[in-house]
Amino acid sequence: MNYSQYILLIPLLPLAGFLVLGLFGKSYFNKSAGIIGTLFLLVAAILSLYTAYNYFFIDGKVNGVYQSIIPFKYTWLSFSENISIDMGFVLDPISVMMLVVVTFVSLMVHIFSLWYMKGEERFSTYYAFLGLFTFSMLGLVISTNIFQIYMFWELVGVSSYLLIGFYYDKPSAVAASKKAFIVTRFADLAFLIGILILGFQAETLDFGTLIQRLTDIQSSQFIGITTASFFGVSLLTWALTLVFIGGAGKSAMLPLHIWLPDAMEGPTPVSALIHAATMVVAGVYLVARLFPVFHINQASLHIVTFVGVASALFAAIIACTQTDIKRVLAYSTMSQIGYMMFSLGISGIGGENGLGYTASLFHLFTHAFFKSLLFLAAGAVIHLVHSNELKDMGGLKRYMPVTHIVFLVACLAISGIFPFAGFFSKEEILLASYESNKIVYAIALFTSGLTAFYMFRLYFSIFWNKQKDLHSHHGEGNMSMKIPLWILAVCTCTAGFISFGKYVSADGKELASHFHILFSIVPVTVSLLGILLAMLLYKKENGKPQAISNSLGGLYKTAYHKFYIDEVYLFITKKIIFNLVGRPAAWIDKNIIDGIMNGIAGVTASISSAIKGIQSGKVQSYALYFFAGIIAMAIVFVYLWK
Amino acid sequence: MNEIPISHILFVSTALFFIGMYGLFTRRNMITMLMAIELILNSVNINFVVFNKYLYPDKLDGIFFTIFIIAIAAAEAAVAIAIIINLYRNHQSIDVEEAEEMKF
Amino acid sequence: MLADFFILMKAELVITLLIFTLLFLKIGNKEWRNESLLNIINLLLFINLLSGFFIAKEGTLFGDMFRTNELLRFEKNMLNLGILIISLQSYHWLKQHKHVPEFYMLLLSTLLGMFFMISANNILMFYLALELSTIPLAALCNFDLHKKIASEAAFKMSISSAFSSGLLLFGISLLYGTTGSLNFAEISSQLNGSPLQLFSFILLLSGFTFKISAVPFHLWTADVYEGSPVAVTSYLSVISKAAILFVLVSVLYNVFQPLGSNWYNMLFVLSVLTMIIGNLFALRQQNMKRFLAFSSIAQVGFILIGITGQSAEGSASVIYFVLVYLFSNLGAFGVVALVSSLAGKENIDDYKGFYTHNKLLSWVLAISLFSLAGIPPTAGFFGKFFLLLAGAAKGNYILITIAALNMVISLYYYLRIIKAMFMDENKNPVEKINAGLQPKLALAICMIGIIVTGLISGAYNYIYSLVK
Amino acid sequence: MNLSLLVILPILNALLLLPFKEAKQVRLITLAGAVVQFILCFFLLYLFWQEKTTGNTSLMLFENNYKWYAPLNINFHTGVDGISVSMILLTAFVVLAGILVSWKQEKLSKEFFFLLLFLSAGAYGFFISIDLFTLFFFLELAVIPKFLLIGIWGSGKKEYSAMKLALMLMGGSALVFVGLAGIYFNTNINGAHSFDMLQIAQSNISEDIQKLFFPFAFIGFGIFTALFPFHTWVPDGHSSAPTAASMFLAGISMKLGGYGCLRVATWLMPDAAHHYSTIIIILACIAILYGAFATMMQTDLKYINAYSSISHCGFVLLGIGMLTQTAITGAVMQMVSHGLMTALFFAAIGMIYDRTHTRQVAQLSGLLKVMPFISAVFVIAGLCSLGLPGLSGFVAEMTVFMGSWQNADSFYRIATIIACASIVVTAVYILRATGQVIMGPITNNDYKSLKDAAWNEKLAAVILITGIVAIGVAPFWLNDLLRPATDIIMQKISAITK
Repeated sequence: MNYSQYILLIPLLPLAGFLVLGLFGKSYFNKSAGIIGTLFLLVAAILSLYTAYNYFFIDGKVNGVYQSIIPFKYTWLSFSENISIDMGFVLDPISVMMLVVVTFVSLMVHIFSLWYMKGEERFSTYYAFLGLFTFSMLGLVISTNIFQIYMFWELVGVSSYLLIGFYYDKPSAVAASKKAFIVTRFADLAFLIGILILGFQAETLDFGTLIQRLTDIQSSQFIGITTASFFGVSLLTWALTLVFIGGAGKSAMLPLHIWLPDAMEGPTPVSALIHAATMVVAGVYLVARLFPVFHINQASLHIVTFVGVASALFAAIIACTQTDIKRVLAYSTMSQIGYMMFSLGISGIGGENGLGYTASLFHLFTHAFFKSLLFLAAGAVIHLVHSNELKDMGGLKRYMPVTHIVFLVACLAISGIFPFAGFFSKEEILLASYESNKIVYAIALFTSGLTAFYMFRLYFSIFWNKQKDLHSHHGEGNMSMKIPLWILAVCTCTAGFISFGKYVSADGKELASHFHILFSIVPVTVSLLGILLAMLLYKKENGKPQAISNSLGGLYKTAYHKFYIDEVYLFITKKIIFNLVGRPAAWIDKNIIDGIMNGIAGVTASISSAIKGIQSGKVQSYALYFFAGIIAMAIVFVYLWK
Repeated sequence: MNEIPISHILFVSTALFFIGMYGLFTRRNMITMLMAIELILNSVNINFVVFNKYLYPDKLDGIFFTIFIIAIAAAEAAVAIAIIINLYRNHQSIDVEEAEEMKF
Repeated sequence: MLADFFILMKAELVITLLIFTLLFLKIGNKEWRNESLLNIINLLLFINLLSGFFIAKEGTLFGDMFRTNELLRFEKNMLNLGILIISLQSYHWLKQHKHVPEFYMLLLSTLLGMFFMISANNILMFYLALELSTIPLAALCNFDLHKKIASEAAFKMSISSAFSSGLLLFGISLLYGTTGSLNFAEISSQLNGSPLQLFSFILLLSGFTFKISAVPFHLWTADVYEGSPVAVTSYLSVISKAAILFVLVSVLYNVFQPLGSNWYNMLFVLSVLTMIIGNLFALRQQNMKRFLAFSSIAQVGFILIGITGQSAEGSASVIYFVLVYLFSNLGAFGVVALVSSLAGKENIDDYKGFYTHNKLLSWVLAISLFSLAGIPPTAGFFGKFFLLLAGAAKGNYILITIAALNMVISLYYYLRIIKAMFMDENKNPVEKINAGLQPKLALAICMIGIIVTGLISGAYNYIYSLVK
Repeated sequence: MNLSLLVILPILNALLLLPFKEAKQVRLITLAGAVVQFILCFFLLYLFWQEKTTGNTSLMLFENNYKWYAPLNINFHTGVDGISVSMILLTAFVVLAGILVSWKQEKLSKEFFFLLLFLSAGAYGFFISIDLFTLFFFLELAVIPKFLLIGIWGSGKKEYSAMKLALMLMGGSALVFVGLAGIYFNTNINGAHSFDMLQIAQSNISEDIQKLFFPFAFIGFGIFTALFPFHTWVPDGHSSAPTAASMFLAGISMKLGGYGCLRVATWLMPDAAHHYSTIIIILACIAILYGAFATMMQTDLKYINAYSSISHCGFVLLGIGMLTQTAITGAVMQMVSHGLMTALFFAAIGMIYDRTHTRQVAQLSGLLKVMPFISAVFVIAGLCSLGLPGLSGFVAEMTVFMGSWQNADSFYRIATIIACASIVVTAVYILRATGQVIMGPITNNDYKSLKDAAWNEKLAAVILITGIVAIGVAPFWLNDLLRPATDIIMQKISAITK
């Protein structure tokens, strides 16, 4: 099967959508932009499903191992014989999986937005940006070259920026978009340096070759990168850590997560697409892509684990205290990505050891469905009540039955209740961590309970709790909103049954599905406890939550203020960078450097007026100067300087 | 007959030169300043004559030069005095310190 | 022999003829209208200029006192051109003046002196010619008889130049004493670098540098320039300087060649001083003429660098620069003369907003100033470049660096004028000036000169071939 | 093709303006000339490709050598290689856009366009020169028009800025002159000194001499391209200049310096370049970071862009200082990219200023609502500035980083990392400006009735964006254009590093 005939269309169709709508949308397609964008994406989604079918079931596998196929590659910019940026298209299990996820979720969001964004002034722009994002994200996942991934990495960043700032006349949205971009940019800096180190030490930027060289402990490149050290740490560790920082920035891992909650200022479908299902998992994807290299350098893998676990727990705690539903979901996303990260971190390669890897990507896969479902549902809710705050909600189940059900499904899924998708993937992660590191397992288990608690806190607070009367409301929405919700709900229910290990594993070989009913008892019980607690506290309107939060006092307050990390950042940027670096730089430039330049002019002018007395207007003194000049010359040139 | 040594005469001419210089620098009367310049020129004349007579007696270069200097000094004085007269018309004075309007 | 006499001294004889023609015009009975008189004179000067280009011969006269050759003829032609331009430019001033023939008689006398000076091959001849070119100038400075500052200027000029020629003569007398000859070639062969000779050379050099107003012998310049009529100022700053520079180059290069390393150092110091002091003073000037005086002092500093080159490139670049400088400075003075005589304004502040009513004149002045500042594509750029290049050939890069940086300072004050004309606001800018044919013609010549002598390499190449 | 056409055409065009009085006629003629020139430049590119693909490997193509000042061995020697061609193209883009942007120039429009054309002639001449004398001639030729453009048509403290710019640039060219004189007198081609770069490149100047004169040439040209600490003319000059002049200044004139640093200083004096590379890199890094931090504190849009130019031009110098082929290629790319990008930025700022009459960031807000096109242009320029892939800035910066990293020495690497760090700071100031100016609510009611870009402004922006995207999306053509040329420079450098 020749992929190249159509495969390029997958990323290019959204790009075409972007170009068409971006250039002409405003004037020609302002009404029809949604349909056009959706159609482009529909085709792309079908193509990627077809590709996935082809790859997984027809010709991806050779001798029981999934191959990476590169149907297309073009040298984009060559720096030297070895090092060049190529634009390529790689097909391997994870990229194909991501293709499907991205196009599918994006399609859902496109459809959902038809209703959600209707009547927006910049409707066509919105779809153009969605197209741009989808294109960039697809480009990212199909990258064959580490620099290609960096390019698309930046592009998704900018699309995210544009979409977060979509409501540009809201100052908070503007600030959020800025923050998101700058924080991730900071991480990208690390990524870039990591790329430079990896690329030059491996003498290639191509993923395949790079991984091959850096995992072969005989190769000169590997010896070079491991023996060279900087501050006593090997260059490989540096490089991988830096790359991971890049990934952590995009995936909102601690401590670079601060942008994600704020990013919820964007339109909710955008949050569903970018900040739940696709872009934020790019970090996971990146680590997965370079997994063999990470694996060979356990030090960096430990960092991945540590950051993942910490983020998972940390975010879950904060999520329990937030009252903005999108922020809760955002922290939940962060927490879930933490799961994926540490799952990668504890994984090995080959057979059972590779369970973490498979589990991580499996969770990525299922998470995409239920989290985007959650967001879309939340979007529907917000659309109805015109507020993000929990206090404005309550008892909505009678107004929006569909949303209610799908939200419940998603909550169950994320809490890891059988038979929803989240159950399967989470079980695998927990199992993998149980087998490799008990502490991680314990924390993960606790977090899982927290997850169930805060998700159901959300659920009960929105749909049960106090009965709010909405005097005027425009219903739950039309089909274009309901269809994506249903589809995603169905996926959430069924995706778990895919035996993911068959397709995606660290070494490309088949990995049997792991499902031990005995092992599952503990996590499910913990989750159920969490749900129960949430039900007790939030199903009916009562004073208990308030009482509990009061009794927790400082702890609650700290969590509510997100552990003051934002403030720390603000301090660093405002006080240190701006006041201690920027302001002095500007001051020095204006007063010292420019001052010197002006000073030269000033000194010249003052010398000029200081010596004006020579020209006294007295002819006799002129003659005296004349004579003195002669005498001086005579002394100097006759006697001193011959 | 004992000739006067050349150094004596040169001493005189040099003295004359500096006297003229001094006069030029210190006199406030413009006519006196002109006279001082004449002194300088005369010292030069003496120089020429002396050099010619003592060192290069076979040619008359120096003597001729002297004659020309005398003539030109006269011309110079004529023009300068004319200018001074005009200046007197404009300033009602021939004090050199009156003519210091332009400076710096 | 007689034919030789006429041909070799052609330039001088034509000038003499002109002087006598004017004399007869003056003493004749007929009352001439100033306009027609001026037109006639301009025509005569034009003929004079043309006559310079025909019938040439090389040779010496009067027992080796007078010589002429291609190069000298070219230099004299340059001066002829300059005097024609000045004459055309001073049309408006002279139109109202009572003493037109006298002006030209004096002017041409000095020119005659310069011609003899250029051709001099004997120090006596040189001295006589120098005085001939100086004494009438003092009178010319006072040509606006009723002006107070004019008589002050003339007084300063006459006293200073008398003093300087006294020192020069003293130097010559000592030189005569040590070498025993007045002939350039013989002097040259007798030079041995003894202290007395060096001292006499310094005195001699001071006489020269007084005329071209190099620091510290420059102090008279600004006052005289400011007080004199514009025509005389431009004459002083261009023609008289040019003539002395020609002589200086030939004297230094030919006669004092044996003292080359001595005078190299002297000129080095003088040029640095001249550039710096000239620039520093020019920075603060308010009067246009005074400003141009200091600017011309600074220019001399650059010219001295060219002389330090001590090579064919050096003297070629000096002569070439003088040509360029003639066009540029006369271009600037032409506009200043017009503004001075027709609008009665001489201060830089008066030039604020000049562009509003006088577009063309502004550009002329601007281009002239750019040329003086050495900005391409004007000829001034080439002139300065070649001067500095010639100087750099000696490997004295300190001098070149100082000079190059001084060009920046000089740019500042030239741009100040440009700024005043083009950028500054003024409630009463100078009204539209109706220049008239003659000054326009003069300015056109200058502009063409500024553009053509640079971009077309012919002038330099020709001079270089003559020098070689 | 006779390259002199590139110089003659704008000058003829400028002279042609003289008899016309109406602003309309003047700008039409100017535009027509600029369009012809634009086409001519593309034709040059086409011919250049054709020559190259047919296997012409000579150093310079389309050489013409006219005798000029024969006694001094000065010739009017022209020719182009890949670097010059790319610079010429850049000039063509910026000139055309600049003329379009100043379409509505009412005050003294004839003089304005005359000077613009004159300036462009200077730039073209500079880039085609092989002879150092003509190079210097054109370098200085381009200074005074800038002074006049800023001083007459500028805004703010225009006279001060114009004077500062003229004096500092002239100071630069004074140093260049000393450098050139040094080169001239220390080359000996068949017993004669030479200004001809091709000849000089073949004769070897001794190392001590190089060390003496390299700083002159490099700092001299460096002043043009905002070498720290001689960059102070940049903020004032750019911010006071009228829009088109800012575009020319930042887009073209600053490139003269970079080109000179590379072509004259580095190519002709490779030993010294190697010797001083550490200092160059340090200065470049300071310029990059310090410029970026200083930008962060600016409140005037033009100052923001001017300071960011200092930072971006730092990449050019960094690339040159790194002395690897990729880095040098990157430096040239950065020149082209920065030229287009900053011109676009200034165009956008100019359009905003024309409408709102303020450039203070704090006074502007929410312009996206009333002028979506201009805002989009502003954002694109900003994104290019912060190095978004798909736009030219990314390609150039990454090439510089890649090339810099090639030097396997921790000093170079740390320098690279410092330079890389600027991408974050750049993002900060660009987004701050964008966030305030383009986004947010409209605070000033007067802004609600403002009009979006007119056709000429749109066209100008589109032209520049086309250039930016053409490099950003498909950098390989530029890379292929530059590689052979930088290869030649590298041959001289690698001869000594080995």
